Amino acid sequence: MLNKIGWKKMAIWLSLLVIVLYPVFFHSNSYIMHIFILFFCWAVLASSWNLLFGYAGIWSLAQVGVFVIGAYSSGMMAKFTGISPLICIPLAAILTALIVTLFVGLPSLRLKGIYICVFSLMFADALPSVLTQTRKWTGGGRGFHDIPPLWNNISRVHYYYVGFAIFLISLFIIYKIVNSSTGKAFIALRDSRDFALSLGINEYKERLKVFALSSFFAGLAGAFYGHYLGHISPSSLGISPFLLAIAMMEMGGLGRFPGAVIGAVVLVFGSELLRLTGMSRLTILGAAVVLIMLFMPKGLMQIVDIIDNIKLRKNAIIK
Amino acid sequence: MEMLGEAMISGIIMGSLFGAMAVGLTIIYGVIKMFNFAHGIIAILGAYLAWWLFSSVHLNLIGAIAFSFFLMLLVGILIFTLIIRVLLRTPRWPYSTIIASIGLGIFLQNLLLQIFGPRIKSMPVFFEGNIKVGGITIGWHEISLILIVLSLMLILRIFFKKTTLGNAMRAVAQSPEGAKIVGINTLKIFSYAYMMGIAVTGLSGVFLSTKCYVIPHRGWDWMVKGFIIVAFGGLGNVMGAYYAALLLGILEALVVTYVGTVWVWNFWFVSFLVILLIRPEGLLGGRMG
Amino acid sequence: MSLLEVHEINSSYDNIQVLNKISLEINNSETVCIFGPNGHGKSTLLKVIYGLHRSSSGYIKYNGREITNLPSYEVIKMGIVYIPEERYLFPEMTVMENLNLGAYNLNARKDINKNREFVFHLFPRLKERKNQLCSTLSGGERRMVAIGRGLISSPAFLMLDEPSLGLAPVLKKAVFEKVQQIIEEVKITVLIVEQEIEYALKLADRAYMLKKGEIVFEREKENLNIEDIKKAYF
Amino acid sequence: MVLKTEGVSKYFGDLRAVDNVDLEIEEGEIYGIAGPNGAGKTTLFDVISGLWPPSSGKVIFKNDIISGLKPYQICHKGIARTFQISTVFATLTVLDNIKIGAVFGAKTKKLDSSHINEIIEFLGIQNKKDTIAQNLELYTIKLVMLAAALATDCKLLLLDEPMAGLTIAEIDNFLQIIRKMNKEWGITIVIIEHLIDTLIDISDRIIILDGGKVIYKGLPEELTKDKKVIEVYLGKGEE
Repeated sequence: MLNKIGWKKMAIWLSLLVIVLYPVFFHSNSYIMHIFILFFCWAVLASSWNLLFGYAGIWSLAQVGVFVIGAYSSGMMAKFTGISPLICIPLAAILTALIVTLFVGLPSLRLKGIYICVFSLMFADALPSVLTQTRKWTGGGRGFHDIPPLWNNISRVHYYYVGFAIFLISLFIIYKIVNSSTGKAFIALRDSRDFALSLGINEYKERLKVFALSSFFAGLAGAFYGHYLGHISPSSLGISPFLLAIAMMEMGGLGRFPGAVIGAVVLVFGSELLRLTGMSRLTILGAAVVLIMLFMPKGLMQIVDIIDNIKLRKNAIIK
Repeated sequence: MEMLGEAMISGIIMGSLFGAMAVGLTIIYGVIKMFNFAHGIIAILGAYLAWWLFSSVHLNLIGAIAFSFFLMLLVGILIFTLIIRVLLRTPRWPYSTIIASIGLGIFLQNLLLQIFGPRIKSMPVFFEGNIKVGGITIGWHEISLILIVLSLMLILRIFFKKTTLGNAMRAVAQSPEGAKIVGINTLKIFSYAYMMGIAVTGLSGVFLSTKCYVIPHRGWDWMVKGFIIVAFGGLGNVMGAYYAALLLGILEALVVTYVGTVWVWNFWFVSFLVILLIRPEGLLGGRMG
Repeated sequence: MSLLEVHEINSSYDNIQVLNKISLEINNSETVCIFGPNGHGKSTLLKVIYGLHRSSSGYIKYNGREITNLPSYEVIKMGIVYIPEERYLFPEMTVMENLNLGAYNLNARKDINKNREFVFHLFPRLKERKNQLCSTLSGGERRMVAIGRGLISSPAFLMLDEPSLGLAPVLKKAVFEKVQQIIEEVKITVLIVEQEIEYALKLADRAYMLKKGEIVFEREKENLNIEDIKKAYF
Repeated sequence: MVLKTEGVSKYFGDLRAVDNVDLEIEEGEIYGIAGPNGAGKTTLFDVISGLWPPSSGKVIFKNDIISGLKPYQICHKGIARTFQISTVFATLTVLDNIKIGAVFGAKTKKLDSSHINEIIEFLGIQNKKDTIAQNLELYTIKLVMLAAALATDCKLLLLDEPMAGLTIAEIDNFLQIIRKMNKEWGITIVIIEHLIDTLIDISDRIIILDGGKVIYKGLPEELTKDKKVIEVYLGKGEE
């Protein structure tokens, strides 16, 4: 019976069960719950980046910028118009996708890989100065404060479940994209570009589609993040979140589906641990990114492959 | 008129300095075809090493710079052997070298921060005093910087044209297959080019630190500037990077003087867009000629 | 003892097995030709000998020393030189710089002046154009540079891959005359892959026919007959 | 006439890879192309299928000018091609490989699984459907490439050395498949093949390219008697 369900499905259901039940049993420990909520945001961000970078091979480095744009636009929308954040969040995600696709996607998608890197990095680099110059509305360098909560008198448990819902929906859709014809088209383009083109794949259109979708999810996570914390500042555009996200994507396994989520688990909880021990997080993270690339180029998903292989061999022996 | 003159001079100075930095980037790209995302931090590292040798070890100025150059060669070979060489063997090296060099850059940045602290470091000027030419004041130090970078470029030019190793590097850049056929060990040439690129970059960092403040996180801005210069001059084109840097340096100084400092970053952004849309192969063509 | 011994070499590109248990021997001061239809493994064989492409099994010995899968910068030191069919010149370098790079390996460096003189004697045209960039040369001139660059590497054993490919008929003739001249004046061992069968037969002491990655036959000059070769082609 | 090229040329720098080629391919025929290495055969295919735009000249497919269109647009018009090196999508299954052609290549954009099954049965790869392509042997790889091309609902199929590397028995099978596609499915076929005897065997008409130029155009039977062709393959010799 156990064998039939498969260990991967078991693991997924088990972890979902833990997440669902955690607040029920450990209601009092809101610190861990806080970290869980951060994990939901980061996992969506890293997964959306992985969709773009790992699957579609679009080397954009602006994804954290996209996340922050999502946070600012939803926060500003809710604060200035008074519309319920529950409506602002998806609206902001759509707006973010539009802005980013227009300013980064359209110009850069015709470029070659390395140019996209530099171009998107410049875009992200330009954001803090944009915020400074629009200080009147965005709060400039001091950040944007008093972002309305999702609803009045909301508790952390509620945020926890809303975050979890966003996490589930986003990942489900990303999973669907990866396994849809669009996802296959990117694998096809990666495996053999000329053949893929001559079989009728419109590369530009597919890339634009993925660009918009991945910006949407990054924006969505960002918007929720802003409302949860109640404030957002340009420091989120700094090197530390950027590195954290890139490390998640890489540690889980570039271009592997739940990889970025696994990377997010390890790094969100790991970096909290590092924060507690007071060690220099960035030095260790920077070194970790290099070391993973060298010694575990396929990321933690490699462990999944190894277990699969062992299972296969075992089955072969039994037969 | 004097304003224009001073803007031109300051443009040439900054152009020379950033030119020297971009040259390191373009050598590495030209030969290995990989982008070094840790580039800015490498320049900062060079500056910090020279500063440390000068102010803590108390070497004299020339000694500190020379010794830091030597140390940067070591850093280059270390990074190449431990990281780049391993990654180049994997089929996805264009991906993995980007991510690994970002990681390396952040590692080095924070290492510097922990060792030397967050205070701004800068090297002393080489020569005190200044002269007045037609109403424009130029410091001797600035003149010496322009001349030093110019002679560095000449030395590099002679190296690439006249020496066996320089020719081998150009050969690998232009046709790796052809290079293998004439018996060049391409991996070895990669390592030399990387070492050289890193050392020149470190040197440029030392020069930069005599003109502007150096703190570790500035490296990322420097790197992006370096990329734009390299894209302008043609990927892998050494002299092209120098000329492009002079041109962009002068234009930047004009923007600062006549439009305003706030617009500088937008100016670089637009320049980059323009060059990408008009001539993606750069103004002077891409191959290491 | 033979100078070069190729023993049951297998090699493949992607999934396609290109060489299937190839064995051949080349003696000192011999000129050997390999014929065969396009895409049947001739160039691959030369690349495998030169260490530019891996063989999956079998061995290659040169002067009794095993050189299987040795990188080309090691192979060239022993005096084996390969002149490829795709020219692989350095386009943004001058003719002179291209030629000088032929002497990159240390063994060739000491003879560079002598060899360069010989190349200029063979191709006076190159001397006229020595300061011109290779990207500005005509097809025939590029072929001269490729051959010249190979000769400056001081070959004891020269592998030529279709030296006449893509040249106009007059130039083809000229190239073969030059190859003949090289063989006579330098007295080296030559392995040549060629489509121009009649020209090649005039040079060859012996020939192999390679089809579908296998040696179909091996003949001495006396027994070589153009009709047999035609039959193998069509 | 289904496909016509008018003075098509493709230059790379000063190399004339394809030089002023005129072709007229009739509906329903098998059209053979041969020539030595570097004659420009594959480049000609690249130009027709849109991977490279021609430097000059026109490509006309069923009265529409298609030169200058993007590869996917040309594919949607009904031209499919295969490649010389075995370029399947190595990490996808056989079925997914074929689906790529069906989803993106066919104009309708609707996945017609009965059509896919038909192709799979026709090529006899039913039991390989779920195999990852990189684990296949060469012959099946070639069939998968063919299947993906067929799934685009093509009217004209360009085959670039489809039989390179196959054994004699496999070549015989493959030739039968080509004939059947041509007769029963009504697909016009242009085929590049090195082995002259095989090409003569399968083609209705043949052209020979050398140095980018057409040096022979005509019936297969007369090919081996043509002086120029013999020269190209065996050299001119000295007069």
